[in-house]
Amino acid sequence: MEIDTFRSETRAWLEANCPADMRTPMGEDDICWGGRKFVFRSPAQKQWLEVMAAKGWTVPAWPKAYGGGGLSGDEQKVLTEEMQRINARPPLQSFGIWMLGPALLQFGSEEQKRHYLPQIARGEIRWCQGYSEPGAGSDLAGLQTKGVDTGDHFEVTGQKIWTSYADKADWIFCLVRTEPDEKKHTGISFLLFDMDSAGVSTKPIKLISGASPFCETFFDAVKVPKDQIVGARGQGWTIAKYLLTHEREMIGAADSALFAKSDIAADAMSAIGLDDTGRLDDPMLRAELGQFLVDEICFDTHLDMTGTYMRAGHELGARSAELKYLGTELNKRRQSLRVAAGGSDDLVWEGAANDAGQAAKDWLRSKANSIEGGTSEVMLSILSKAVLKLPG
Amino acid sequence: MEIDTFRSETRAWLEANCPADMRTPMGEDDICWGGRKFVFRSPAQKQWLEVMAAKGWTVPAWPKAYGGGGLSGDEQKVLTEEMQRINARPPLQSFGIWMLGPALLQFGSEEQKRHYLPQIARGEIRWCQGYSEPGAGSDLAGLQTKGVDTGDHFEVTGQKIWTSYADKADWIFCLVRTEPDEKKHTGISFLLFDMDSAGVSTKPIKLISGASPFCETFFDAVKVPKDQIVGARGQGWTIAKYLLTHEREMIGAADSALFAKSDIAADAMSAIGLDDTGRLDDPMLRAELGQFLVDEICFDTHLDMTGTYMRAGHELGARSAELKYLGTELNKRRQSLRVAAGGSDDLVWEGAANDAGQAAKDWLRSKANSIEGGTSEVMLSILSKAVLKLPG
Amino acid sequence: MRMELLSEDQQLIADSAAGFLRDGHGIAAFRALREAGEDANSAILGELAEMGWMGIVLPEALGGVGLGYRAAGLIVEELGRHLTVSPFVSSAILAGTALASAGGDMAQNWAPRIATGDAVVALAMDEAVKHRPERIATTVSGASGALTLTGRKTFVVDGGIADRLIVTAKRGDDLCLVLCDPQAAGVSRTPQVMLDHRNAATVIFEDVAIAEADILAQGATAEDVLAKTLAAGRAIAAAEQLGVAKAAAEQTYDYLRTRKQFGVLIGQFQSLQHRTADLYCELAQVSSLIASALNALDEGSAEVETLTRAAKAKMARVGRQATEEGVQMHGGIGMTDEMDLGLFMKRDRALTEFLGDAGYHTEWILRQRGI
Amino acid sequence: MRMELLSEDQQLIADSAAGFLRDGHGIAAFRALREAGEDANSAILGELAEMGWMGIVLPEALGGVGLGYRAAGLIVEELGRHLTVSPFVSSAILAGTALASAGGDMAQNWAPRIATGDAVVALAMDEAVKHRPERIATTVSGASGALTLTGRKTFVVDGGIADRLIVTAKRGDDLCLVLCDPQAAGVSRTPQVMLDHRNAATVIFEDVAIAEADILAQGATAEDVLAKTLAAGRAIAAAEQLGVAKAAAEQTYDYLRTRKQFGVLIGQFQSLQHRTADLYCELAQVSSLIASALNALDEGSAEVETLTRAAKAKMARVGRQATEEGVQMHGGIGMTDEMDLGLFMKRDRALTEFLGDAGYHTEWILRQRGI
Repeated sequence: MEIDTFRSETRAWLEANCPADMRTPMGEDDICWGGRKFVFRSPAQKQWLEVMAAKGWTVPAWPKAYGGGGLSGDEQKVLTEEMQRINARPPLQSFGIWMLGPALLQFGSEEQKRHYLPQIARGEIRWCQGYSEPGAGSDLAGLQTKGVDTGDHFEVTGQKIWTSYADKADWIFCLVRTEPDEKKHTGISFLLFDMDSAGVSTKPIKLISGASPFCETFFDAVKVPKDQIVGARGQGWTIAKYLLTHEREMIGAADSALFAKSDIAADAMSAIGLDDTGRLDDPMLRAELGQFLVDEICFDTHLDMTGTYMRAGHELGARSAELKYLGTELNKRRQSLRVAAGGSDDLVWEGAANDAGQAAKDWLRSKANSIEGGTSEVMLSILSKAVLKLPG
Repeated sequence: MEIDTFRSETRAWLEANCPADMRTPMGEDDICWGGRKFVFRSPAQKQWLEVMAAKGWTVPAWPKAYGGGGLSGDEQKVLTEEMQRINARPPLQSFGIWMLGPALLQFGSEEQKRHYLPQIARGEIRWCQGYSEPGAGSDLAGLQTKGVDTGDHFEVTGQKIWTSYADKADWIFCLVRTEPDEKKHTGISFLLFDMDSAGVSTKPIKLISGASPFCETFFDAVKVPKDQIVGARGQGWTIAKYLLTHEREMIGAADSALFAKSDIAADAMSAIGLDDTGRLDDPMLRAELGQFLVDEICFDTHLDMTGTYMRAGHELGARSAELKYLGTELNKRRQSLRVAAGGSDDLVWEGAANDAGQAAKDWLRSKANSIEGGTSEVMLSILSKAVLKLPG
Repeated sequence: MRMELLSEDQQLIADSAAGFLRDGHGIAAFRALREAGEDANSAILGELAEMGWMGIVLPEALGGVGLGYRAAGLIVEELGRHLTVSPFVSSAILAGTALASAGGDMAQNWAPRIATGDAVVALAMDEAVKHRPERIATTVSGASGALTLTGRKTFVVDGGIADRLIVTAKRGDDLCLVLCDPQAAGVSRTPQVMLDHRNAATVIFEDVAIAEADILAQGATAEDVLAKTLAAGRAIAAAEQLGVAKAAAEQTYDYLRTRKQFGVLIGQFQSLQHRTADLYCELAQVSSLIASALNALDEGSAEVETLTRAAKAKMARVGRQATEEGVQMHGGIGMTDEMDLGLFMKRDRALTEFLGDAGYHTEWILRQRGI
Repeated sequence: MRMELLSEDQQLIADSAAGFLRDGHGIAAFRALREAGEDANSAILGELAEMGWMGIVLPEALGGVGLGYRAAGLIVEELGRHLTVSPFVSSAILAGTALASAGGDMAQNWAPRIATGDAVVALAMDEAVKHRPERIATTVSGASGALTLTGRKTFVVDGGIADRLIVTAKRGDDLCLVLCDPQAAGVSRTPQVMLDHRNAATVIFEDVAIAEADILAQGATAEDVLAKTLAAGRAIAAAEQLGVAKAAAEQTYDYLRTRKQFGVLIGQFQSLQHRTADLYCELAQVSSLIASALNALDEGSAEVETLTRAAKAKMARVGRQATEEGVQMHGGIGMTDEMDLGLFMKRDRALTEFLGDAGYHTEWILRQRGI
């Protein structure tokens, strides 16, 4: 069978090309985000990105013409499995891969695809996403940032919020109201521009976890050449909706880059110990953990089956909201259980013994899971209307 | 202190007058509902009703002029405690006591009070409540049953549903649309009439528990004399709302007549047994039971504190919805835990060994708790608007 | 709802099951049986056998069609949806799996009769009010040639109509699976009607004479056979409960789309929308879990125990959610016997208890994780 | 919200506490302390003492005002609402209760100093990551006249700033409460900043020389004193957590009334209305439970243990609900450090762990019921 050949070749290639340092567990600081400002943590990290990018395996599903690997669904699964087998780290992670890429593949011109996609694949340009605005929140279609048509370019003025790593990104893909006379949903365009453009500034937002992964981003008469629009004028909402679906799948899928998926059962046992019957010496916590474990097994099988479904060429559509909802609510429970198991040790902030309070920080961070990328409430409303066809 | 005198006198009187047979645990069939059709289960039951009614203690809070005991809040509490002390059964229970009485006391004419209240207090007339209609459900104000003004009486035509024990009641208090030209809420009147009137018929509704405590009730041109209206024409909605508050307090308060408050912990232990550490040999069920017990303790203190608050002369108002919601949701959990503890024994329907499947029947019955007297959803909506002042 | 890719064969089975049951074996039929006080529905057995369903998991060598557990799951989900009364789970799945796994003469004798519907075989394992199949007080004792079976079994589903019982017992420290004729001297059974209008029996064995040949399996083999049998039964029971829950949910979705209250469709109320959507998500993910458990049985995967138990545990919670939300969202009418919701709620309750509830299986998973 | 009838004295205390804390000791003050890296807020102690709060539960004979636990609960609820940092719970309540219950010379020496704010005394009892005060590895050993204290205590709230520590230890099989000077030779303490920006210390005792006179109570007396102390601490901690939860809930109600999304006020969304109303009901009933627990302490009722533990257990769940719903309903803005919700969430978390979480106390109630 061809797929077996692919597997053995992949295994051999990974064996030969994945540096030993790239086969160890990865902390949040070890993620390779790429981009003009990125500083590699080690030569191995740089080398791993380069060899994978050369094979197109930073984006294995994308066509080869755009810097991708051109792999089939089954081949992608094999690649994932073989990488997991040797604990190979992902060579590159980025919003370009997760979001802009899919949007360009679907809506971009051939020229745009050939220009932007390979830059993403090679980790040369780091992208951020300019969607939410202060005062809009979940109501994306109500956005106010305007792009005034001045002939050869749009002049963009306004403010975005929750722009992930805007202070570290090179370019932004951004929703801008370019057709002021159109209705809410049809007046928005999808623009791309350089964060080094004149008139762009960013300000990090401090979160309750102490971290600042998000920014407020300000645009003051930023000039955006007209060929940097994706799709047609006024098509921005359509593209954004398509992209939100991708984002939801990604957040729901909850890969290790987003959620610290520690072994809570083992953590609890080492922190709390067992009683005379060999059970965790905290019966109520144990019961809560039991319910969580069953739900985790359940969600994992669902995710797995959904992956197979999508690799067979099906679209999830509105049902991506289902994964987003289930996955993020589950992760909130995971992180709550983790700090409960850690007890007073995990209350210490920046402690030496508790990995600088990482569990508490992950717990606080997790509260945003059911807000970012569409709140749980928005997901449930989508499902009730688009899937269950309940009346508006 | 005067209250101590009252206590000792009450204790002595109860000791002398409460028959021994009326000091034993009471099953559902042992309730004394009174009324023209009621058949006493024993001479003791009849005697107990008569002596208590003579003292006005079937309705201790009502004024003596209307057949009540005229007791103060503190005295009522003492009477309750002294009755509980000797396990004395309630001498009489009825919708007349719980609902019509409070409505008449608030809205009735002096003549009506002197006529109807003593009949209720002595258990001579059993009342039922005609509120809900098919197609209206929670939307009481949308009711259709009409009362046409024909000069000296109203001619009532329409259909009610969920009329508790309509087939056993003597009279009905009933919401009827008498002012067809008024708005939804202001066209309704509160009428009283005899269930033996020409044109009244009832049909029991079979529930999933197998029991039929409710009826559909049909009115075909029933003649109701005009002096059998409580309050003014069109005031029915105001009276109904007042009464619903009383009903909610009653259902929330969950006295033993409504909810079988068995000792689930003891039941579970005898059905399942203990493990080597002395814990219930079913850790997950035990954990659920633990959460329930904490919530039960909590609700009991809240109910107790609310009782003190009301006896001090405060009105609960919309907050009766809080008791109704918490009390009924708690009872649903109680009954679910009870059947879970009973395991396969409690699956047997009409079994000899399991009290004719009583646990399963109570469990099924409890599902109606959060529907009858206003659904949990309606309660939460009331609270969000009337108490939290959230926007409409 | 289903995220799973079904094979053509599987899709065919699912469709034909839905069609067959809709036409004449639906909830109306269940109500008719109940009115008639008939809890065996013996008429259906021949039809199920004819379609090959009673031999669905049996290999051809034992008279079956060998289509496996995933296919059986598709059938039983429809049985659940239509509340169809039949000995499918007890005889075709539990006894079928036990006989096929044990092999030998007994399997040769009885499995083909199960497949043809000529015999119903039931599993007698529970002894207490909660499912604890590992705790067995029933014994096989005496010298070879003079063996007797003694004990008491409860909640023997279809035990009242079975031609043979597979009884779990201890012979010294060894587990035994004994094939026992309920007509034999010393056996007394008390059939009982359950709240879901199914038949289950309490069976007492008093010094019942058995032969060595009646012992289907013993010791480690018996442990394996029983584990396989229970795993299969649990995944299949979960699939049946899924059918019940889906039917309850679909009636509720429909009600929300059509019922008016306060002048609007109740499906317009956002709090009901969100709760319904949550239920939908839970049903979707438990569908995947149950399918994975059944696939694991067919593949003989190492994950069989974990997945079948997780499926049974999770389905108990989702089934309760589906039926409780159904009744609550229907309001008073949902409490009446006239509506199907109460029937779903009762069936759901019985299926939760059958072969272990959420707590029992969650406990196992906790133990497996070493805590 | 409160269904309880307060006495005139109690209402006076509640009002004056709210006023005092609003004016200069509110959340702005907390943020300023945090910016300054100051976790002791030593400035407030004198003010609290002056108002009589540090001696609120101490009898007049010990320099207190003897207003009791219900009054203390009204104060601490306001401390919770305003996130005020102070040694009120550790010193006035825990140490105050321990000293007053134990009586004797130590109480005469130290209780008045607690009341005047001249000394802070903290309780050192936890040894593991979860609160299990009954499991003590710390020992008092040696012959009378040459006694030493050895062990390790964690999560000693205000342990870093305390002038004395009341340490739980075992002397043979006897429980001992030892009053120990943290400056003594052999004591080393590591103060730590917690996620709620409170001070807690890990304290190690290595052969610390103590006198018989340092033993506040021993044996059955010590058991009684500790039980009383913990019961009081739990009810008071629950009352503080109630204040935190109410503040979070009130900010959320306000947000729902004023924030627009999709062109409407978000408080118009029914699913948020229902969840908010549920939260309101939970806060209302847990208020009654906490008040009952505090009243029971004042009355010396037999229900003290049950009510204080139930209050701590229930409040942990309601507190979590209030802060989580607050963040979720605020959306992204609720996750920012600029808003108070994150501060409430962190404080709520720490209070849940302090003196035993919901699981620990629920377990006790289960045991008490014999299961």
